[in-house]
Amino acid sequence: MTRRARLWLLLAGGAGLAVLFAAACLKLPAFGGDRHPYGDRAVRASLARHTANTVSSVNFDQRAFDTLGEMTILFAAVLGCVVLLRQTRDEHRAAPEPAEVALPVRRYALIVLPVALVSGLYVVAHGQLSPGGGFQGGVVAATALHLLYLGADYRALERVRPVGRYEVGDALAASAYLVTGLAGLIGSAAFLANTILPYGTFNTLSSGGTVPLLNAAIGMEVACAVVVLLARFLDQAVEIEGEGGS
Amino acid sequence: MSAVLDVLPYLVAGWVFLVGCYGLATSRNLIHAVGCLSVCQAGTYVLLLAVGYRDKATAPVYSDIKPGSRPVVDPVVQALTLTDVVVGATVTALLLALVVQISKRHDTVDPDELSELRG
Amino acid sequence: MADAVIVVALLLVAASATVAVVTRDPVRQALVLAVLGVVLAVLFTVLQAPDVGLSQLAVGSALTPLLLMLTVRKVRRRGQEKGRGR
Amino acid sequence: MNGWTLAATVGLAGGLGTALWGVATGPLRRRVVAQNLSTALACPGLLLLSQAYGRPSYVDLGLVLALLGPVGTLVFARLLADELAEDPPRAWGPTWAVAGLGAATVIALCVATGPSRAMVKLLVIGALLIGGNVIASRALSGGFRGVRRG
Repeated sequence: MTRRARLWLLLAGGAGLAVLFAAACLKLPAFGGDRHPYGDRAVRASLARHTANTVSSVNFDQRAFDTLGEMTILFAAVLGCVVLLRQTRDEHRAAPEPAEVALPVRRYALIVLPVALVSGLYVVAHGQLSPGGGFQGGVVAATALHLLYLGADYRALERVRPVGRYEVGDALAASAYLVTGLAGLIGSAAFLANTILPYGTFNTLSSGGTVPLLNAAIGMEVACAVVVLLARFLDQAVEIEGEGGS
Repeated sequence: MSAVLDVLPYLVAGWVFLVGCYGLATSRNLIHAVGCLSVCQAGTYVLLLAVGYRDKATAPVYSDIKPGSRPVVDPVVQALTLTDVVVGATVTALLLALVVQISKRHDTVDPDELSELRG
Repeated sequence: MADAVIVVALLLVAASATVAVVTRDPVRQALVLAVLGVVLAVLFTVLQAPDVGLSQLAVGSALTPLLLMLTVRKVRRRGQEKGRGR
Repeated sequence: MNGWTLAATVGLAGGLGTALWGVATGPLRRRVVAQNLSTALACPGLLLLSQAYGRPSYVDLGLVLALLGPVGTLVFARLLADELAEDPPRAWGPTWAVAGLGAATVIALCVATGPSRAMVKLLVIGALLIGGNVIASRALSGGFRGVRRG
């Protein structure tokens, strides 16, 4: 198909979609309406189980099975990246050269690295209380680690980041989620049911039954997944060279 | 003002999605196309959150307010969106890995040149 | 009148999404996408979704730009290697 | 509607609008500076919104942005070091102006909060934000000159 024909096809399809979508919007309940039956029920269920952050309660309690699916997508995406970006036979590794980074930038990276790691852990740990959770905190902690690449050089990062262990950590976190789910089957409840642990005192770290456990498992999984992903991309961009390379 | 605001968020979501689709179809560089796909995703986030919003309400997080003291917005759509954001990023990573692979195999990241290669 | 901030955030999102699409160079697009991520986080905050805002900030401010820039670097380096090989 | 909401609306509309304009047009050196300033402007906006909505827990967003925003700029500074070395950005004026705006916002919020743990958190965010953006600006104007490959 020529570019021109493709553009016309796109315009026709886009115009059709735009018209139908606008017509649908006019019939939708107005923005900011007061009727949210699912939301009201989710909030009630969350408060009944002493989880202060109802969004975490929806993710890790009421729709924990759905989150299992999301986690599987994450796992599969990482697996795909690892396979796609592996070193092939016609490529070789060139050792990364040391980099001279301006001193203030280097110092900043070394100071902020621990602060960002602790913030990531804080966001994971308070997932069932204040905004945050495993998904967000895991990304923050994993990004923090890469300040070593930005502030120093790639060799510094490679020293503190044995990729193999993070791959194992990823798999362990995924299985921890499954095991916590299977534990729900004890006591004749359902898979991933939040019945095995006491709900605890409202608005404390140990409240919410299995929510903090699943939250921590997701935090570990996301952090390991992001580290493994970025490791593959960094390897490709910095170390691995094709045959034509020097 | 309020009549406009009743539908504006939905229309913005639709616009963001469509403009992302336009970029995807006309892109001359696969990395740019992946960026456009993440713009499309942003449209879905806006739509989901707009559906769950409630006037004069606050976030359904009770770490610093008393339950029942203020109306809250819908937590279900927020839970859907927040997992989507992180999973979307890893899917972006997978697509970028494919782009790297394509550039290795075919020495180009222009989708038009790629289809010429095949034909 | 509290709706004004929602309207502002929505218009910023629409504008930055449009700019991100019409910026054809992947490096410059990555810069616009980083700004789009921040603007989206602001929109999510005014829509009272701080959890989603955090998610967007964590992903959009550093992770996505890093992935995009590393891919650009890899693709460009291959181009240079090929150029030298010939 | 209160003063905090008004300040946040005006700041976000003006600040992010300008940053978007800067990142959409002009040479690369202007775009990277605009990207850096967009995080430096959005963070005070998020803190103001937290105060406007009366929700101290929203401050976490400001914390994460103050930490990761400069990291994002460092990514660009590092991976675009070659391009930026040819045409280095000179933007200390806007950088310090935005840093001053951030400091003023944090101080105003601290006064409104009063001495407490929340105030300590605000001060930490302010320090991270201003330090981070000044360092990111430094990194853009030649902080990675010694980086050739890797």
